Amino acid sequence: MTIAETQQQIISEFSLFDDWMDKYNYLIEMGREVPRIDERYKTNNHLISGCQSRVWLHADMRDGKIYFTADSDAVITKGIVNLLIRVFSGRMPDEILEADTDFIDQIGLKEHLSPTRSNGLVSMVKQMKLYAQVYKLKQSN
Amino acid sequence: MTIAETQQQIISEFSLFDDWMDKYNYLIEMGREVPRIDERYKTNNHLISGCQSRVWLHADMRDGKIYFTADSDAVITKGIVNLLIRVFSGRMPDEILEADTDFIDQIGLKEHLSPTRSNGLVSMVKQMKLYAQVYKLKQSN
Amino acid sequence: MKPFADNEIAEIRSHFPALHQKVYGKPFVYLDNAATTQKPQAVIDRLVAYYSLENSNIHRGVHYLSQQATQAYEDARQTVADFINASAANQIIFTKGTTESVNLLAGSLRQFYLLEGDAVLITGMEHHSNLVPWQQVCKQNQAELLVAALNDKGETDLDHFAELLDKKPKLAAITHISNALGSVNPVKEMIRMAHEKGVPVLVDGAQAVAHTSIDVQELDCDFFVFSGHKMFGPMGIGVLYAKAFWLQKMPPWQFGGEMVDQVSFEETTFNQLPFKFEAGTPNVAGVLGLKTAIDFLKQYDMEVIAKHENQLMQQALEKLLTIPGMRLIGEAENRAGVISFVVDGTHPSDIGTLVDKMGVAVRTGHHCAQPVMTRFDVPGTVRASFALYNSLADVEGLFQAVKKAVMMLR
Amino acid sequence: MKPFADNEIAEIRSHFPALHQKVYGKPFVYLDNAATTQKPQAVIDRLVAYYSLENSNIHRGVHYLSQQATQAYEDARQTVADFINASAANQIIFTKGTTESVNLLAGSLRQFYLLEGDAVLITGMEHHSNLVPWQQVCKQNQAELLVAALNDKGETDLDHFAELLDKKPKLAAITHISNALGSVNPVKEMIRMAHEKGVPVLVDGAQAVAHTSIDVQELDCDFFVFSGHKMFGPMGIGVLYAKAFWLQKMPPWQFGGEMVDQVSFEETTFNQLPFKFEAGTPNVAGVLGLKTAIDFLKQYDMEVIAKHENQLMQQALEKLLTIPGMRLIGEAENRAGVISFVVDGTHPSDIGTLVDKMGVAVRTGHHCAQPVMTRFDVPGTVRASFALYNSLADVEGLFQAVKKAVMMLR
Ligand SMILES: Cc1ncc(COP(=O)(O)O)c(C=O)c1O
Ligand SMILES: Cc1ncc(COP(=O)(O)O)c(C=O)c1O
Repeated sequence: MTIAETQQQIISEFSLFDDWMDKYNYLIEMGREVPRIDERYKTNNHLISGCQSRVWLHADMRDGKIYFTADSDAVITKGIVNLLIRVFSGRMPDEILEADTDFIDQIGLKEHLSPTRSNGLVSMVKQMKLYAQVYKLKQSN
Repeated sequence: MTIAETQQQIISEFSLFDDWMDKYNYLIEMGREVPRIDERYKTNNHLISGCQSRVWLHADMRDGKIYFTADSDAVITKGIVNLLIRVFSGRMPDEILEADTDFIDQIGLKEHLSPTRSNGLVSMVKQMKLYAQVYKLKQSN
Repeated sequence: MKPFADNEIAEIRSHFPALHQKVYGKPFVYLDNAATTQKPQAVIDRLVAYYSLENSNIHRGVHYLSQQATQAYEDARQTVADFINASAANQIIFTKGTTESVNLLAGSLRQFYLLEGDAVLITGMEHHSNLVPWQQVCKQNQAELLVAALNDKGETDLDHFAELLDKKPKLAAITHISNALGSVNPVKEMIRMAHEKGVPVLVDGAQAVAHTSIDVQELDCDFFVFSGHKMFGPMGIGVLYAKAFWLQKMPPWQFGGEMVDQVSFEETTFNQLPFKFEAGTPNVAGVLGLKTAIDFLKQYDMEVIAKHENQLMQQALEKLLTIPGMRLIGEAENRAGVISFVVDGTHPSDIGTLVDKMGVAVRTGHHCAQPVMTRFDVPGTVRASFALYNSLADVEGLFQAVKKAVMMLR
Repeated sequence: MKPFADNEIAEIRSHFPALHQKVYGKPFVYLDNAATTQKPQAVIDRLVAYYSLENSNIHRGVHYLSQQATQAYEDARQTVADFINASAANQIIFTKGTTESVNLLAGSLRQFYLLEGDAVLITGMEHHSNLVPWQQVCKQNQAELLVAALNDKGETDLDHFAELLDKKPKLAAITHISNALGSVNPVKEMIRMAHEKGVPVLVDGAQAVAHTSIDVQELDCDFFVFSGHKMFGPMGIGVLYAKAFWLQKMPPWQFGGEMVDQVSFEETTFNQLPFKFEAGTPNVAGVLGLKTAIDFLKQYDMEVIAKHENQLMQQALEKLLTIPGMRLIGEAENRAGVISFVVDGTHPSDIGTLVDKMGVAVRTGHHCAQPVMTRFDVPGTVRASFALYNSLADVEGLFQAVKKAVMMLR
């Protein structure tokens, strides 16, 4: 599945819910899911600052693709973290660089990705793009 | 005439004017009148600060009475200065200490004696009272 | 003294347009009053009247609007002085808020009073705004920051406070009411203790002014600071009160505008009090709005307000404590305005997010008091904070929302 | 480009409720715009809407109102950035006004940049707010204040300015437009001259923003400051723009609230830009009002506004100069917004008092620029200052009132 297809899939999953409770219950469920980040990466080095809740992000390159793992101490944040990982992990750098996060908006969670919300998610997306940039440079060397 | 009588006289003089122009013309006229202050007292020592216009005040004690002379560089301010001198000069310290300046209010010039107007007149009245206080103390010694 | 009756609360609420809206289609429950309070219609109307017909720059203007605005501005200063029972209006300095008031004080004292080898004493429950300015002054001037510890209830340890006073700090800066814990410091007693050792005291009244009546002369504090926006006034306006002795000694901190007397390129002499400390065009509208807020507040008895709020807090506590895993952060004997809590197995920000969806506005996070969070070893708390217009329905709304959120999260 | 037609002026005036009142029963002629401008209805309405339904503390709040207010606040920052063509919104720091902006800059630069033996260069026409802060920093840090002289027309002597630049000041702080003389400094040229010598430049734009369009990138100024209340916005809000390079280097000046990242009693790390410089609860209402003022202003073409105002000034000058003894203070080739004058044999304050009685609001005094008064050897001036809503009728009202006042006084 391409990034766009995965995003579309998420959108249709969320379209099943007609009230906020079901949506958040689903989000919370996803927040409880693996893949968690390897505990040894839950250090300040991998911490993305965001003062309400904390997000840790780790990236690995295998066969030209970038694999992300992440965690958060807040479960709703983590639900969104996992959505982002589902979309962006296992992709090639260029795919990641070209993708946007409009699907978050379309499933009605826009406020969580607002630069004014200090939950670290905006920084996480930035960080994922940065990783993609760096790995891309590495490849071309 | 007592202070009260002089004030009453000023009030009736002003009651003749039914528009502001006549009143201010009269004030300006008075602003041109002597008694001016002796030039040698127009120094920073006798200056009452007030940043829009400046007021100089000098006091003398003779036969138990205080005589004020004053000047201002603005003619309207000086008109009011002269009214104040007419009321307060040649009085005994106690008379000055007891008197108020409500007549300024009654002739419709209250704003000029507002603490928020930086023309030095409020400070001038304070200074006149201070002189009265000081001379009174001197007498009782 | 009885708390407000239901119809009285309804009357009070009718003055606050913001309370009558729906959020996500649900009745709006506003319990973020420690962050900022809503504004009564009278305050809004005052701003409208000012900007529609009275707007002018003040002082030194001879024209009509300028005179009127100057008069209104200085009248408001008197109202503020009366409100905290300052002995003279020129002891009231208008700032943009508590934070600026503290920074003004720190910025002035560092020039002549807080010097190398000196110390400043604070408590462990200070808001960053009454902590970081002192910490930074101490750092810049090689002075020491002393911190009176909190006990497990979130009260200042008075023995420790006394011990630190023996180190002869040059200033004690203490909050009246903690915005993170709700603890009420025994400020009068603490001021007495400090004065016995010759230590002047700044009281941070940001959380106090809407909940308790203030008498700076009775407290005998040397400095008192607060914000208009936390007591039903507009944003962008605050107050620094100081004893005359201090204001006379203190050099100005900001420069420009009407705070000068004579200016040449070589030298500047400064204006008299209070203008010496008010640089630049003042926020006239803010000051007039603050006066209106005080006039509004004065219609009610502060003791009744306090009773009412305490009753609500009591009711909220009783209900919330029925939720399994509920843990209060801050259990001072004497508290006001604020309930702070965490629920085991949940993150405060998750609770905040979910109760918001149910129309309940609480604050989550460290409440600008990170050392308090460190002290109680929590990543943050959920904080519900009360004002005179809150009702039992708000308490019920809070309880139901938190209960549901916790259910969803566990 | 033609100036506004009469019907356009009528349309513009219809937005400003304050202009439609009577003062002493006479039509109100407001010519004190350099002190503060009147507010369009849209700005007043914005404040009402905010305080009625949107009021909240911002940043870090997860509840609905707080999110909305935060968003609106940050949108306004972008609007301001666009207004002066800053390359990024985080180069816009909100302050309470020009004076605080300059003090922030001075308070930050004095910590690491303006040190013993350094110099700061200003011009002879600076407002106290862009003079006294630098004078005091120089005094505190044993640096030197250099002053570029004014010629008899009230223009900066550019040769002298160049000479002083050779002394390698660490900063040049120059006003764009003089509030006392109306002189427009050739800021772009002066910035170029300064940069050639490696001297960064602060432009005081307080009098510029309502009269001319600003492009900080084209000017290439390092710092730019202005006040909301002088450009149809609310009081208590202002802006400091700086190049990113400087903002990154500059330490914060006020402490507390959201300007921190991590706080312990031992140490504090600071938040990212622009928050590092915004201590305490921001004046959200003020910021939103400023945005609305900018949106209002953007409906018009700045060049048309300038043409209109210049035409009015020209007409006023022609009329006023027919009054015997009329003496202009400030006759720069390039001027904007302001006419300053004295009339031989009269005192400015007397003229101000009398024209006020005729419903005409002008300012008299030293206009917070005492050195300018000293330079031209006058106790003060009468100043008429213009805004886009002034009309030919205002000019006529001014002329008739001054003529009558002078008649009465002589
Ligand atoms: C040129 C100039 N600079 C600075 C200021 C100070 O602005 P504010 O009083 O809004 O801080 C003014 C306004 O009086 C001004 O005209
Ligand atoms: C106890 C306390 N002190 C200081 C402040 C700072 O007030 P402001 O943000 O209005 O400057 C606050 C408000 O957050 C507070 O609660």
